[in-house]
Amino acid sequence: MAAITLGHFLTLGAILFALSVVGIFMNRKNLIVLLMAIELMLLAVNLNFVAFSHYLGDMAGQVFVFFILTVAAAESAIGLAILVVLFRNRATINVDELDALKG
Amino acid sequence: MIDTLYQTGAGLLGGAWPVVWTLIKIIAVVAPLMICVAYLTLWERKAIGWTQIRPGPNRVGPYGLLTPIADAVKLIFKEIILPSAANKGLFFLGPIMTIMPALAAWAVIPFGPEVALANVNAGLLLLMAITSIEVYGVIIAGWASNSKYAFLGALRASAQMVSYEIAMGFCLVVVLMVSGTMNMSAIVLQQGQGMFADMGLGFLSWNWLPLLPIFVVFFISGLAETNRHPFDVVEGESEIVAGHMVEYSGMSFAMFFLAEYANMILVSILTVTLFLGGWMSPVAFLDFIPGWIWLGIKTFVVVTLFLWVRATFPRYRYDQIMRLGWKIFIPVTLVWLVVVGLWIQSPFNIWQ
Amino acid sequence: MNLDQYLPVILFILVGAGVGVAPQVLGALLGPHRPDQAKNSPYECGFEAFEDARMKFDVRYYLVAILFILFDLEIAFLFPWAVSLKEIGATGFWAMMIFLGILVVGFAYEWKKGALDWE
Amino acid sequence: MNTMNWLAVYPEIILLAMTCVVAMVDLWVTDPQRRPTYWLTQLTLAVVGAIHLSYFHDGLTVYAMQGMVVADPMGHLLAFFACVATIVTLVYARPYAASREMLKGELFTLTLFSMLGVSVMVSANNFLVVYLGLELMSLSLYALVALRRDNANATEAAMKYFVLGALASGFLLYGLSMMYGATGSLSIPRVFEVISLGEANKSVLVFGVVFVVAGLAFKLGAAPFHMWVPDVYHGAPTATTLLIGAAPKLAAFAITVRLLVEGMIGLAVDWQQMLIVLSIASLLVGNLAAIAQSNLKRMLAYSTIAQMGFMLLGLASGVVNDNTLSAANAYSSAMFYAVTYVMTTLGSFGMILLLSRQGHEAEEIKDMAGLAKRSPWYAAVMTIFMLSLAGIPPTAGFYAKLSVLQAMISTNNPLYLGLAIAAVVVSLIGAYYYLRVIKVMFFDEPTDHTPLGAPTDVRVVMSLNGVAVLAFGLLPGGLMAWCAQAIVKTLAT
Amino acid sequence: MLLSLSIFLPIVCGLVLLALGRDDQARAVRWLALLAALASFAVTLPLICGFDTSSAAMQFVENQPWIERFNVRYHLGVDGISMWFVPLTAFITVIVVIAAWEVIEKRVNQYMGAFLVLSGLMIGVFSALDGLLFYVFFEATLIPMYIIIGVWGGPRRVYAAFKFFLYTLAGSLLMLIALLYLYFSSGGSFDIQTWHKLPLPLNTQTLLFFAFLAAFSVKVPMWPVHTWLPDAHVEAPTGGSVVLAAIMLKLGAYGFLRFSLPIAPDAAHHWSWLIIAMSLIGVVYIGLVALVQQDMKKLVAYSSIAHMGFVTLGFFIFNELGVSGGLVQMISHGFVSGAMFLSIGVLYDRVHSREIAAYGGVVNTMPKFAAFALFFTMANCGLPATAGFVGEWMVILGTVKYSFWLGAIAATALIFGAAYSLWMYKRVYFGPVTNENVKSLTDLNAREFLMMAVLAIAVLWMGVYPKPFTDVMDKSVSHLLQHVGSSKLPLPVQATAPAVSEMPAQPAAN
Repeated sequence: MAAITLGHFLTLGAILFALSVVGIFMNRKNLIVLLMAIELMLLAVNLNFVAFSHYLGDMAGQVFVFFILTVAAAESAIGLAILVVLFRNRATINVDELDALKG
Repeated sequence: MIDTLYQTGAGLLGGAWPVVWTLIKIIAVVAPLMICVAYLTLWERKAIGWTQIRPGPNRVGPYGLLTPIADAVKLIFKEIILPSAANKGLFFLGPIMTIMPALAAWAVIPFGPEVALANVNAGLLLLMAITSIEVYGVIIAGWASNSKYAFLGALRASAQMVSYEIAMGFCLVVVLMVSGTMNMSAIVLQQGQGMFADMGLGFLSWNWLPLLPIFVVFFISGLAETNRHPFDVVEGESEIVAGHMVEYSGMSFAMFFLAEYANMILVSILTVTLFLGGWMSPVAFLDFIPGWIWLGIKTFVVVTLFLWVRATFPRYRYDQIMRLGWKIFIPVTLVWLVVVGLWIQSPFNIWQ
Repeated sequence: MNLDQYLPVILFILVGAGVGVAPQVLGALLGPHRPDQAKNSPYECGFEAFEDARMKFDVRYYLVAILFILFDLEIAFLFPWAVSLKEIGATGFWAMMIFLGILVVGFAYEWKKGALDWE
Repeated sequence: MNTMNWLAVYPEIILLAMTCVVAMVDLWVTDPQRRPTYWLTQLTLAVVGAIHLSYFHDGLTVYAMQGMVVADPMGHLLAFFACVATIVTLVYARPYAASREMLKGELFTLTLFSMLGVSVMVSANNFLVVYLGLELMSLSLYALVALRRDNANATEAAMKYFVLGALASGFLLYGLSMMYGATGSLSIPRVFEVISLGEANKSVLVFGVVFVVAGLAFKLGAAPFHMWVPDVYHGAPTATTLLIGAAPKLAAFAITVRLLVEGMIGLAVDWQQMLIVLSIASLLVGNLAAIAQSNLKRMLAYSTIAQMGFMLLGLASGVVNDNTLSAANAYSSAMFYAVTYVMTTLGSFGMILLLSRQGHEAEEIKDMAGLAKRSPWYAAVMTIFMLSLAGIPPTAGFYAKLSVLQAMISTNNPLYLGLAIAAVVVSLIGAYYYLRVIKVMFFDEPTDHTPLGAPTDVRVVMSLNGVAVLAFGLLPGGLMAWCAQAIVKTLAT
Repeated sequence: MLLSLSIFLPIVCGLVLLALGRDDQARAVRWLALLAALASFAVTLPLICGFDTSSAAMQFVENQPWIERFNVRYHLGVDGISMWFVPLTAFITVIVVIAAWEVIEKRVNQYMGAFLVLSGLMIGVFSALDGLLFYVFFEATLIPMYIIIGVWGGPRRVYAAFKFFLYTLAGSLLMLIALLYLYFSSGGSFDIQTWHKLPLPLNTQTLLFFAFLAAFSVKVPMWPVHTWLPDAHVEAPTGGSVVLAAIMLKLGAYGFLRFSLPIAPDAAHHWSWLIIAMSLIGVVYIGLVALVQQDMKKLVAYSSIAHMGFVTLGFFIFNELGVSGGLVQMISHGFVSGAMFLSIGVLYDRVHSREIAAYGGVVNTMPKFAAFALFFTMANCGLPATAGFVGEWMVILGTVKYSFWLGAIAATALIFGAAYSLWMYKRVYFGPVTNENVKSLTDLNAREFLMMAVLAIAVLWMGVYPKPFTDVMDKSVSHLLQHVGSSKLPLPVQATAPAVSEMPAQPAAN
């Protein structure tokens, strides 16, 4: 197998991260996609941590990943909950239609 | 003999050989499994028939032994109906996502000491990961069908499955606590140690006894996970016909059917591996019988237990199912988890 | 990292998918193909389908999903702890007991709030 | 570093235990006013605050939980102020919440959890702890914003807050992962060491710092990462707005110091530039946009952006020409700024709460009309808050601005001198819209002549709050000395 | 203690009134306010008696630590330059309270309270010897004034109040930067007298000079940043206008003497042409503008700007006559402009119009009042034997000494002053009674007569016997000029920087 270096992991992480940021900012349709983009972002970070952790031979990074995973789950739980109440109030989860708050 | 085969193959194909060799081994697992599944359906109908004092299928072949073959042939030639407004790709994907994990999970099941396709260290974790994918198949099928029954059925099924997955997860944690490893083979081997095993009464050293509540919870959760009776509201004919599979026909439907039975066998063999000593013989003087036979016997017993339960119990109501999962199993497992934890900390620790 | 052991797993996943694909293809090829409107309409006990099947559904399913995520992650934490329980000794044990204690508080909260009731 | 030192984290332990107790107790409380829950919450906060204060006076720096946590004077002082801020918030929020079906156990539990998050953040000594504290706080706040489930604005605000908050966490984490990769450690002191030894890969470090700063800027609500602030402040129930606007700002300040100063002071040149850009942008955006607002909450939200910009200027003037002599001065000025800001913002949002009645949200600036005739005392108190935000003596806000400007000027660097001038010029714009509120209160005719009614505790606390802002304006010395002491001792270790 | 008392007695009384007073007790509130104002004035009288005219040093000094972290001190004291403004402020406050007696009917306690607080704050500005303390008082005066204009003002009061506040704030924020810079370069001190001794390079001095200029020129106000003043005056209630003209404008002029000149003397010399130019333009151009005003209050407001132009002119010609003249002009303008606005107030209270055209022939219906008004108008255009004459004359003499042509221009400005003042007087008071308003006017009542009389006595006294005022100033002014005359540029030979080394060190990091 061709050697996979740290750089490869980091590049992949960066691409995923960029994708998620683009997903958050360009997405004009569906809030669920937004939540997914957020998850993707955290996964990109996790990839970074695991890669670094492996190449540094230091477990702390992987422990961090563990915590990020948990927090990400809690985050998506809250995100979904908010989404549900939002849908009940607005009957839409279209990002473009969330414009009641303008000043 | 196998060694010779391996050597020859390695010489012939070089680098690609390990892959081919693994494929051969996989087929060696899958093919019998498929046969088992096929005949499990027959066994189920027979067993239930006998419970209800009737003969069961007996027309095709001697004692109805060709019934599964006939079923298969029939299903192959059935039309696969694609309902209008269904998502074509997802409709096709649903069955695949259902059958795939049911099969892939077998990769880490140990059939004997050192006899597993992949003797990975995180075996149990992998198993949990793969079987969790099962839910996707259900959801995708329900969504893709564009039918209310399918949709509701899928929701019910997935809610039920994830609920019991938690109880199941806690059970696995308790098993891990006492075994100290996630490697399936090691979990089995660990059960062969202990006071009773030294006395030749290995079956008393297996996990089922000290972890009895967990064993019970695990088995019942297994029933619920596979949507078997008495937890089969998913396909409760009287309410929502066949649940997420209602729009499927022909081979697509067969895939769900296959998956359900494959899962049943999988859960059974898992129960055996985790609680009933895997391939080990229950008592020392029967050690001469090969491990895979023991494994087969035990799995058969547990599977039959599934059928027995089906034949015996009436169906649960959905709210009862959820209550059982959340309000009884989770507390029970939690308490037992703490008890076992304390037990391990105490001087009476039997899992050194 | 010994990844070699995972080769069978990947292959098995592929084979599993293959087992899913092949019969369906086979069925599609061998079976008849005579669709009509009644046959293709979604099954609704003989009635015409009168609204979108992907309808709104009970919020309790969301609740179950959310609870599942949380509990499943607790289990994810318990896994490594359980494996190494014998090495980490009393400190590790009690640390997890605190964790579980908080978990139980949350569980009791959900219970009392009725999040676990289906009715 | 390698001990548990339970004593040092007693406040957090008590807070956690009591949060669980409150959550449990509330399940059996039938009183619609939630008195037992409320008083238990307040008691907890008071006790925790008192412990923090006494620890602060001990002035010790203790590493606890095997170096994951550092209990130092800065942390204790900020945690103390956060406790006080939360107590005050709850006092203000209770009548409001009661009339809007928000007075549930969750309000208190989540508040305590967010307070726990703040408490963890301010004493974090490890990236992991920073992150956990941050998320604990943020997640509680997301839920708090959505506490009024039937209110469309609140839920929309919650969604926006959630998405952008999560984005911020993502940025911060990405940056932290880079820092981890470059330095090989998650421990802040170790990161500091590696950076100052020059062993780390500079480009990776700088790359990481960019993301860390961006993440922090999101959390602080500094432009151009401010877009959530107005919507969230506006949409959230005012009681929650208060919770978002008060203690979390202290926490955000704390992690900024922990990460940037304690961990990455070696890269100060890089992050200071970013902070300067952020602060200028915040000052401009915040002040200019605030002028156009007719909604008081929105206006205060934009003003928050501007205020944070000003605070960042203090943080940005610590290290100039590789000289860290003025660091303590600069950071303590920023801390003082944060503290006084919180004190003032509590009062100003508290006043909105006070004005709101059953079924009527007094959020518009015009709702303040003629307050001086309806309730002269509250008008006077609100005037003090507005003047403090505008930085007019003799209010606490003036000294906050003063100390930041002082820190900038004492760098003796033309750039910073120019910045200081720019800052005061922009804050002049700020004075305009704060004055407008005073104008509305004093010069306009009220539409409703009834004096404001409020429970005694709210009246007392509101008055104390106003008097405090004024008193710290007349005698700011003590508070300044505390902040200086905290920062000096913290940086000394 | 005396100074503290003069500052805080009115402030405390004002706050008490604010806190306790209600509209249904307006009568009690008025009497209390008057009592407070009189007491505050009484407290300042010992300053006049006890002041040692033979010394240029600060007197009645109080010096306590205030904010230790920044080494800010509660440092008060007066010298010859500032001494007179303390009693003047207290005196004007008494007048204002009396003037408002029946006129203000709504929120009396707030009105009275605001003026009392304002009075204390202004005294604070004049007696602060600590830079930050000065700034705090200087800024704090904005708040009550803002409220006074905004609440009790005319139709465009909101606009005027904002303009007043923001203009002044804009200038003073730059001053804040300058103060902080001085704090830094003096090694951590806010003491004004320490700053006086601080050697500074020319470009620094220039920057500081302009920063202070920004603050003080707005406050004075000098052309071209004077535009807030007419608006503020026109919209403010009578009392507000009186205080604004009589005292607040002096804060700026006083600032020049306390900060600009002694701290940046070289820059002051270097840029004096600019100030002189601005002052002269102010005097001449504003004089012309005043001529065309239709509104009495606006006219007097412009005349105030012109008069303050004399003050700044006097300061920046750097001779004793000019500076003392400027100071005397400040005091006399305090009385005269106050009286002018009060006169307008008397008319406005009766007719509710300030348009010159709305009057005519007032002398027929209000002979006593017309006599007072004539006297004050004369004082306003600098008739000998009135207060207005002394200061203007001294400044013009000083200017002539400095440069004949400048003096000539300044002198012509006097003619404009006479022109617009007298023309206005003619249009308002003389001639036949042209309309109903004027016909129904009633002459001064006892309260108004009292105010007018007191002010008239003061104006007359200052015009006839200005010696007590100039005596007090002499030493301080000559000391100041001596100080300003010597360069503060740090010379390489003169390596000693006396003050710096003794200063407490900057709080150091780590």
